[in-house]
Amino acid sequence: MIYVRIPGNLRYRDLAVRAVAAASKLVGTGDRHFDDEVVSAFGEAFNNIALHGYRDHQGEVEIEIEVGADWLTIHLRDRGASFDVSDIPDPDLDTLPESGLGIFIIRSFMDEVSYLAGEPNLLSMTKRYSEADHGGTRP
Amino acid sequence: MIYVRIPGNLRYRDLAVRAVAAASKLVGTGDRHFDDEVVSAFGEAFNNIALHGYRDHQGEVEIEIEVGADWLTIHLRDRGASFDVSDIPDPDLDTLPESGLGIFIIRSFMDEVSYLAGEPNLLSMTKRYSEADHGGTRP
Amino acid sequence: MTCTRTDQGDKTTLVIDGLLDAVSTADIRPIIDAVVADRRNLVTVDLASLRLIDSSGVGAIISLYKRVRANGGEVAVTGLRDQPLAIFKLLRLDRVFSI
Amino acid sequence: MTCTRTDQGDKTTLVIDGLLDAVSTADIRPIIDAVVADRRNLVTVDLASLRLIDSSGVGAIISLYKRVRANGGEVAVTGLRDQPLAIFKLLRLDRVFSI
Ligand SMILES: Nc1ncnc2c1ncn2[C@@H]1O[C@H](COP(=O)(O)OP(=O)(O)O)[C@@H](O)[C@H]1O
Ligand SMILES: Nc1ncnc2c1ncn2[C@@H]1O[C@H](COP(=O)(O)OP(=O)(O)O)[C@@H](O)[C@H]1O
Repeated sequence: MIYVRIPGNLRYRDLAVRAVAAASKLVGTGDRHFDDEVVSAFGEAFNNIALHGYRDHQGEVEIEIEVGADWLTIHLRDRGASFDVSDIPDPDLDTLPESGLGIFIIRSFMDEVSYLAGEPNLLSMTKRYSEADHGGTRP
Repeated sequence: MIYVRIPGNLRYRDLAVRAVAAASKLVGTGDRHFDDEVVSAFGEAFNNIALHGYRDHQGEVEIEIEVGADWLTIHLRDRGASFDVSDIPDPDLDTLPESGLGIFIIRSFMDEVSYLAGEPNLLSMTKRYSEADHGGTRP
Repeated sequence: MTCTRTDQGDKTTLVIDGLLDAVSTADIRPIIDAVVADRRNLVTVDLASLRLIDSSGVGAIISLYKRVRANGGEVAVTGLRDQPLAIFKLLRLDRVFSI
Repeated sequence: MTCTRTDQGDKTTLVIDGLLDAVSTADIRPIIDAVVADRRNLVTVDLASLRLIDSSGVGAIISLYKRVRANGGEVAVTGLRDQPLAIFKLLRLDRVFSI
């Protein structure tokens, strides 16, 4: 198990993203796309905590990563503002929205996403690798 | 404060080194040499825990990084075999030794190094940046 | 991230490299504002050296696109690969920009 | 890390790129053993694309050097920069290998 605790601040985004990228490589898929999608989803989740969750006060983010034989789960915990992830509709891509794309990226690139508001809030996301699937889910 | 906990296993070396490299950039010296030396020293310390400290049993490494305005301190905690860092002599470089270089690299590249055997063992190392110094200490 | 603007005749090229994320996107906003204010109408955004983009970076490029189009101009995006390409495809921007 | 061996006449070049650390050094040991066993006596180690080295990687290169020398040969290291250069300088290996 990999555990990282850092301030929930964009200054620490690069560190967190690099740790997640290295963790994703440990899954050992050898598939750049898998790693890219994990990193993309995580980056959006971290942005959201820094920009929305901790808009009004500072706090920490706890990142827990479980690396499986062909899957990876990331748990993000924060003590900022809560929201309801199921309230967030998918964007209408035809209107070329300039924001509101983060949750969509997370949902699209991860196989399972759950959110539990609380102290702390807990966002969990899992991505599974399957070579067969993968050809099909490539955007 | 940055806190990372991972298995004390070489598989996790890359993740740890990347986190430390990103933390070193947060010091904001803009000096690649500073970052290279921090990463070099940390890599040796992590190797030693994985290869010597946890030779006989598995365990975790806790990495705590404090980022200052012009300094960085890394604390490494492990629950493996202890040793006495002050017992380790500098290598005789003229004999071209093939091992026994790790502690020397740590001592050379960091400004302060201390080791406290215990449960956990604690290796602390600090590097300070000063532009004036720096020209002189460049190897 | 570095963003380099080059004007040649009617054409403007923005080369953006490195990491275009919630931190660095703030730095390209003034460059985008200037391109729009100067009414540059043939804009190419070269992302061949872009390593990583997030939704804020994409938002900035969409904003550039909409504003240049409102001036009667065109924006093309070139060189996309790896993670940035995956994001552009997911958001179906490959159909918008002649990639 | 990848290590590529090229033989040309008397000369052997090893190009090592990426990360030469306690993990990957194990992978170059057999290549080094083969170079020594084949009594290749003019060896160049090209480290221009090496990003990071640690003391185990340095140990492997010193071992290559000592064994080729014992066979009456020579080892040169080329292309060192950044972190690997800092390590080679610290360990005063810049005087050993004609860098
Ligand atoms: N971690 C979070 N804490 C609080 N609110 C959040 C969080 N993540 C997302 N939100 C809410 O969900 C909305 C949609 O998020 P997202 O799809 O990432 O787009 P954007 O961040 O561009 O608005 C945000 O505007 C915000 O109101
Ligand atoms: N974390 C550690 N736990 C236990 N012993 C250690 C640790 N670090 C170093 N040592 C001891 O100190 C010695 C010197 O370490 P070092 O200079 O890194 O060279 P090397 O690892 O090549 O032997 C090691 O051989 C080992 O006996």
